[in-house]
Amino acid sequence: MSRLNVELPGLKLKNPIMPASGCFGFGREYSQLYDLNLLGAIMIKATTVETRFGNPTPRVAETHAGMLNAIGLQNPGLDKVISEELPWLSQYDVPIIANVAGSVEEEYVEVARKISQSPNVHALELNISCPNVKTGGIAFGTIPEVAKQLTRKVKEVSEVPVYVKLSPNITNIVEMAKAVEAGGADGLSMINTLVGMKIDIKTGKPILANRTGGLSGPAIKPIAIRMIYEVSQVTNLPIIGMGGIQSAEDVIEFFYAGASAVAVGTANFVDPFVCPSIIEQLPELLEKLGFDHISECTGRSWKQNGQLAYHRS
Amino acid sequence: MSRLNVELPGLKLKNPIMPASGCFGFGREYSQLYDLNLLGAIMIKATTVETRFGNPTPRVAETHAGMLNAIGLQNPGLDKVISEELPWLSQYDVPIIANVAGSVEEEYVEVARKISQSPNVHALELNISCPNVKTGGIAFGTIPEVAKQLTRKVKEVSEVPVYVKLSPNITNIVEMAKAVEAGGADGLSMINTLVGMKIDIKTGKPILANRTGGLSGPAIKPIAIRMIYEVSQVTNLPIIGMGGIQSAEDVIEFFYAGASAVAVGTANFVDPFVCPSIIEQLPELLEKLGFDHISECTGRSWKQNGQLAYHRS
Amino acid sequence: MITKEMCQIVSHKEIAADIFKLTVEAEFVGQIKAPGQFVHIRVTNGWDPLLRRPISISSFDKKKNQLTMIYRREGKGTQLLSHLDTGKVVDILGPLGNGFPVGEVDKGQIALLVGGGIGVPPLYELSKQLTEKGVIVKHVLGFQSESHVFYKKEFSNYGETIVTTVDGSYGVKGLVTDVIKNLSFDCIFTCGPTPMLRAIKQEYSNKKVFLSLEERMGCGIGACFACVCKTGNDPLGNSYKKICSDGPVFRAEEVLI
Amino acid sequence: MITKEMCQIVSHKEIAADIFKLTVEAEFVGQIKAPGQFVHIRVTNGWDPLLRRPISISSFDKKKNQLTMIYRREGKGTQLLSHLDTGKVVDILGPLGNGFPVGEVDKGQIALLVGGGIGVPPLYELSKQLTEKGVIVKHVLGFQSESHVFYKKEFSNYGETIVTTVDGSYGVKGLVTDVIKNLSFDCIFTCGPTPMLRAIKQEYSNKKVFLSLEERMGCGIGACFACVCKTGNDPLGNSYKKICSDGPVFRAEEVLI
Ligand SMILES: Cc1cc2nc3c(=O)[nH]c(=O)nc-3n(C[C@H](O)[C@H](O)[C@H](O)COP(=O)(O)OP(=O)(O)OC[C@H]3O[C@@H](n4cnc5c(N)ncnc54)[C@H](O)[C@@H]3O)c2cc1C
Ligand SMILES: Cc1cc2nc3c(=O)[nH]c(=O)nc-3n(C[C@H](O)[C@H](O)[C@H](O)COP(=O)(O)OP(=O)(O)OC[C@H]3O[C@@H](n4cnc5c(N)ncnc54)[C@H](O)[C@@H]3O)c2cc1C
Ligand SMILES: Cc1cc2nc3c(=O)[nH]c(=O)nc-3n(C[C@H](O)[C@H](O)[C@H](O)COP(=O)(O)O)c2cc1C
Ligand SMILES: Cc1cc2nc3c(=O)[nH]c(=O)nc-3n(C[C@H](O)[C@H](O)[C@H](O)COP(=O)(O)O)c2cc1C
Ligand code: FES
Ligand code: FES
Repeated sequence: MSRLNVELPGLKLKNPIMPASGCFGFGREYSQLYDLNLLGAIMIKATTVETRFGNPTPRVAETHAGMLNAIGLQNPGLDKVISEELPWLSQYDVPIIANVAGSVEEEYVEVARKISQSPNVHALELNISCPNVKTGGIAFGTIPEVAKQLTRKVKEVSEVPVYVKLSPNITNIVEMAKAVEAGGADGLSMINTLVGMKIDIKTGKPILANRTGGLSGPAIKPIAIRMIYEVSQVTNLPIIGMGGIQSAEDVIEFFYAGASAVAVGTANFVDPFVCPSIIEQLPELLEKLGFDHISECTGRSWKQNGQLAYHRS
Repeated sequence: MSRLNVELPGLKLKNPIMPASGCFGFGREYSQLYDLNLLGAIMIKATTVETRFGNPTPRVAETHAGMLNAIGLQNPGLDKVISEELPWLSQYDVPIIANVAGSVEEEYVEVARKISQSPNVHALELNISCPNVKTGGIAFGTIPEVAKQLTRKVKEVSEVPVYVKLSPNITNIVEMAKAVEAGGADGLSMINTLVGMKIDIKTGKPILANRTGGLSGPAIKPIAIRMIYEVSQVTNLPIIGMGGIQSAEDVIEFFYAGASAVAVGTANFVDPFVCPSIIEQLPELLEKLGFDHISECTGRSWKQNGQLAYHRS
Repeated sequence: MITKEMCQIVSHKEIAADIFKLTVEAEFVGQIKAPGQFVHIRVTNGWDPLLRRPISISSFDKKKNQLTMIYRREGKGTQLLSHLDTGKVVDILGPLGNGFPVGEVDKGQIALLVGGGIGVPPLYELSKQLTEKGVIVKHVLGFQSESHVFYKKEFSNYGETIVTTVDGSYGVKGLVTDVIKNLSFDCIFTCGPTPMLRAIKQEYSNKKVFLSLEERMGCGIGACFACVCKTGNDPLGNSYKKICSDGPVFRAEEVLI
Repeated sequence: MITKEMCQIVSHKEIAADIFKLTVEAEFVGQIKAPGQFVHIRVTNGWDPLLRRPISISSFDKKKNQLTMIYRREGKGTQLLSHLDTGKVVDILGPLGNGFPVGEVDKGQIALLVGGGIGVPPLYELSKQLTEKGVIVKHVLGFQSESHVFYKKEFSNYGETIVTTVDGSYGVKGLVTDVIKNLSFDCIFTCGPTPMLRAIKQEYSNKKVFLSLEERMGCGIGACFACVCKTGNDPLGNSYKKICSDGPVFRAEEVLI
C-alpha cells in the first residue's frame, strides 16, 4: 500500500513531490541523473507566447540560506514547448503542470488555451507572481481584482484545472487567495519568490544585472509556512506548497501547514537528487510519525486533534 | 579624524551603529559585557502606556539563517521606562531612540508625548509594524493613510524627531514611505520582521505559542536591502537600515542601498559583542574600499558614479 | 562577569545513547558561582543554525579552569556540536544565570536531587558541593530506557542513587515521582521536563523545593524577553521572571509552571 | 554521465597566496572527456552557503581515479572549502560541461595557451594532452603579482612559458595581451577574466580561438537558465548558449561577450 499517492484536481499523483517551475527546465537535464518516472509530477519552466531571452547576466546571487534569481522568464516560446518539450516529456508516465506566463491578459489566455490541449499537461500553474519581468507578472499578482479577472479568463479557455501561483510580496495573502478562488481557480500554488537584492561590496552595485531578483530557498520557508497556514483555513482550494523545501521533514511541515502536495525548487541545485531522496525517505518518516497516509498530515497544525483528515479533490 | 560620525535629524552620532529595538532591552544586560558609550545610539525596547506581559512562551523559534519571535511587546510600561530605565541609561553619553508602540492611536500619542520629554531621548521610533500583537501594530503599518495619520498625530506632540519603522509585510513599501513622509516623519527605520511560522514536526503544532512570529536575521537581509534601495530613491528621509546585519560588510551594503545609519538586532544574540566589533572594523574596511567617510557610501548602488554623497540632515 | 570565550575542547565522548560529555578549558570557570548555572554555545562559525544553545554546567574544576557539560544530541545544533573533536575550539558564553542555592540546606539535613533525562547533569556538581558541605544527598534519576542511562556510578559516589526507566529496562520501572513518595528528605532540588517539575511542585508544596526551568532562548542574558515565566502570587498577571538571568533555578513557589 | 559523489580528499595545500591545490579520489574521473570540463562542489552539509561552487578540473589521472582542482580562496564558500583536511570527504557533482577540443589542432602546429589568474588551471591538462599529441604548446600566464604566481614550473615542462604580472614583480610587467602580440601560433586556447577574453577575441578574429567562459551558476547542468550568454550572428537576439552545459568552452565566434 502506498502512503504517498494523492489526488488533486486534474492530478492523480503517485506521490506529492514535484520539482518547482523554473528549477527543472523541461526535465531533460535531470533525466540524465535519474528516472523522471519517480516524480509525482513536473512543473515545467514558465512558457510565454514568444521565445524570450530573459534578463542579462548575472542572473543569480547567493544569500544566507537562500538565493536570488532574475532569469526573466527565458523560454523557447509556446510553439516550441508544445512541439518539442512536451512530446519529449510524454515518454514519462508523469503528469505535467504547465507554468503559464505573459505580459498581458491575452498572452496568458493564448498560452493557457493552447498548452492545456497537450495530452500530458494535466494542470496549469498560472504564474501571476513572477517578480522578474517588467510588464505584467507581479502586477497581476498584487491586485486581487486583476488576479480574479485573469483567473476567470484563463479558466474559460483551459482544458485542464488551473492552479494559481500566489506571490508572497503582498500585504494580504488571504484576500488574494479568496479572489482567485472566486475567479474559479481549482487550486493554489504558493509561494513564489520574495523580491530581494544583494549588493556587491566591492563594486557598490547590485550583483544581479536586473538589480532585484526573487528570493528562494530555506530562508523563505517560514514565510511560506505562515501563508499556507493562513490560506488553507479560509479557502476550499488544495494547495501545492513550496518555498525552501529540502527534506522529507520539510514536506511534512508544509502538509501540517495545509498543503496537499509540494514542489521543490532551489534545493535541486544544491542536491540534484533531492526529489527522489525525499520520495524515498517519506514513507519511513510517516511510519515514524504514526501516519498511514501522507494526506492525514494536511492542515494538522490548525485542525482540532480529533478532526479527521479529508481528501479535498 | 573620524570616518564614522554621522548626523541625522535629532541625532549626532559618533558612529552609525546601534542595537535594534527589542534586541537589547534597555541596555542593562549588555552593559555588563562592554561599555555602552561605544555605541552610536541605542534603540530601546518598545514602550507602551501600560505594563505588558506579552505573549505566552515559547516566544522564539530558530529558522534557517533566521529566527522567529513573538515577544508581544513585553515592557515595564511608560512610567517605569521614564522613571527607571531612561535615568539609568543617562549615565552613558549615548543618544536614545525610544521605540513607541500601542494598540490605539491615543496610546501612541501618549507614549510619544511623555517619552519624548526625557532628556536623553533624542528621537522616537514609531513602531507601526510589530507583527506580534493582536490589536494595532501591524494594521497601522499596512494602510498608508492610517500610518500617515498616526505619524501626524505623533509629530504634533513629540519634542524630538520621529522615525517611522516600516513593516516589510506589504505590497508597496514605496507608497507607505511616501505616506509617512507626507505625515511629517523626520526619518525612516526599516525593516521590521516578516511574519512567519515554524511547525514542530513531532507535535504538528506551531512552535511559537502565538503561532506566528516575526522573522529576523540574515535570512531577511536581501528583502531589507531591496526595500531600502527602492525607498531611498523616492523620499528625502534618512533611513536607519536593519535586517540581518552581522558584519561591517553588511553595514556597507545597507549604506550602498541607501541607509544613513544602521541597527543590529538578532546578531546580538549570536555574538553579544557584535556592535562594538563592527564599530571597530568599519574604519579599516572603509579605508580598504577607498572611502574617507562612511556617509559617502549612502545610496552608492543607485547614484551615478560621479554623483557626490550628500549629508541629509 | 559574563565572558565570551573560544574554549579548547579537552575531551568529548558519547557516554550513553546520543548523550555526550564535553569538557573544555575556559578562563571564565573562575567566575562560576553555583551549580546549576549554564552556558550558551555557538555550534558553528556560520549563521545556520543561527542561535546559541543553552547547556548546563554539569561540573567544573577551578584549578584546571575546566568545565564539563553533558548534552543530548537532538536537533541540528547539538548534531553539529557532537562532531567537534578534541583540540578544536568552541565559542562559549558564560557563566549564565543563577544556580542552586547550596546555602539553603544545612549540614546533616537530607537533600533529594531529582533529575529527569537531560535534567540530570547540573545536579552532579550540586551533589558534590552538598556532600562536601556535609549534607546527606539522595538521587532519583529518571531515564527513558537502559541505553539512555548515564552517570549512575558517578552519583553513587556521593549518596544513594535510584534510577528509574519508563520501560523498566533498568532500575525501577516508572517515573521518578513514583519513587520519591517512599523517601524521606528535607529539601528537593530538581531539573527535568516540565511535567515532572510540575508534579513535584504540587506534591511537595510543604517542602523546600528548587526547580531548574528550561525555555527556548534568544540572548541568554536577559535582554530579549524570550524566556519569561509568570510568577506565583501575582493577581495582575503582569509580573515575570526571566529564566536565563533570574533563573534557571527558582524556588517552586516563585514561578507558575 | 554526471554523478554526485562523496569524494575523499587525497591532498590539499596552499601553493601560492590564497591559491589551493585540491586532489580527490572520484569514480567519475572515468567519465571525463576533455580538459576544461568542471565540477560543482558543495562546501558544506548545511544550507549557508547554499549553492555549489563551479571549479575547473585542472588535471586528472584515470588510472588512480584522481582529479585535481586549483582554486582561489575568495568568498565564503572557498574559505570553507580551504579548511577541509586530507581524509575528509567533499560532495562533488561532475564532470560537467564541454572542454577544450584537442582535436581542433594538429600535430606539429603551434597552440598558444593563454591563462589569466584563476583561469590558468584548466589549461594544464590541456597542455599535457596537446603535448602528448605532438602539438607544440606555448603558454602565456598572467597574474596580479609575484605572490599569486603558480604552476610556472609545471607548464614549463610542456613548452615555453611566459609569465606576466600586472605590477612587474615577476616575469614580464603588463598584461598577457601585450606579450601575445610578439608570438607566432596557429590557434589560441584561453581562460581568464572576461576583459582578457574579449581582447583576445577581437584581436585574433582571423585565428582559431577557443574561450572558456565564467558566469554565476545555479544548477550547473543546464536546467535553470542562470548562466546563459548570447550567441554571435543572431539578428533576433533570442538565441543563447548555456555556459554550464553548452560550454564553458566555446569557439570565439559562437558567443557574444
Ligand atoms: C537553562 C538550560 C539548560 C539546559 N541544559 C541542558 C543540558 O545540560 N543538557 C542538554 O542536553 N540539554 C540542555 N538544555 C536543553 C538544550 O538547550 C536543548 O536540547 C538544545 O538547545 C536543543 O538544540 P538542538 O540543536 O539539538 O535542537 P534544535 O531543534 O535544532 O533547536 C532549535 C532551537 O530550539 C531550541 N531548543 C530546542 N529544544 C530546547 C529545549 N529543550 N530547551 C531550550 N531550547 C530548546 C534550541 O536552543 C534552538 O534555538 C538546557 C536548556 C536550558 C534552557
Ligand atoms: C566554469 C567555471 C569554472 C571555474 N573554475 C575555477 C577554478 O578552476 N578555480 C577557481 O579558483 N575558480 C574557478 N571558477 C570561479 C569560482 O567558481 C568562483 O571563484 C567561486 O564560485 C567563488 O566562490 P566563493 O565562495 O569564493 O565566493 P562567494 O562570494 O561566497 O560566492 C557567492 C556566489 O557567487 C558565485 N561566484 C562568485 N564569483 C564567481 C565567479 N568568478 N564565477 C562564477 N561564480 C562566482 C559563487 O559560486 C557563489 O554562488 C570557475 C567558475 C566557473 C563558472
Ligand atoms: C532559478 C529559478 C527560476 C524560477 N523560475 C520560475 C518560473 O519560471 N515560474 C514560476 O512560477 N516560478 C519560478 N521560480 C520560483 C519557484 O518555482 C518557487 O516558487 C520558488 O523558488 C520557491 O521555492 P524554493 O524555495 O524551493 O526554490 C523560479 C525559481 C528559481 C530559483
Ligand atoms: C526578539 C526580538 C524582539 C523585537 N522587539 C521589537 C520591538 O519591541 N520593537 C520593534 O520595533 N522591533 C522589534 N524587533 C525587530 C528588530 O528591531 C529589527 O527590526 C528586526 O529584528 C530586524 O533586524 P535583525 O534582522 O538585525 O534582527 C524585535 C526583534 C527581535 C528578534
Ligand atoms: S533568552 Fe533573552 S531574556 Fe532570556
Ligand atoms: S547554471 Fe543552471 S543553466 Fe547553467
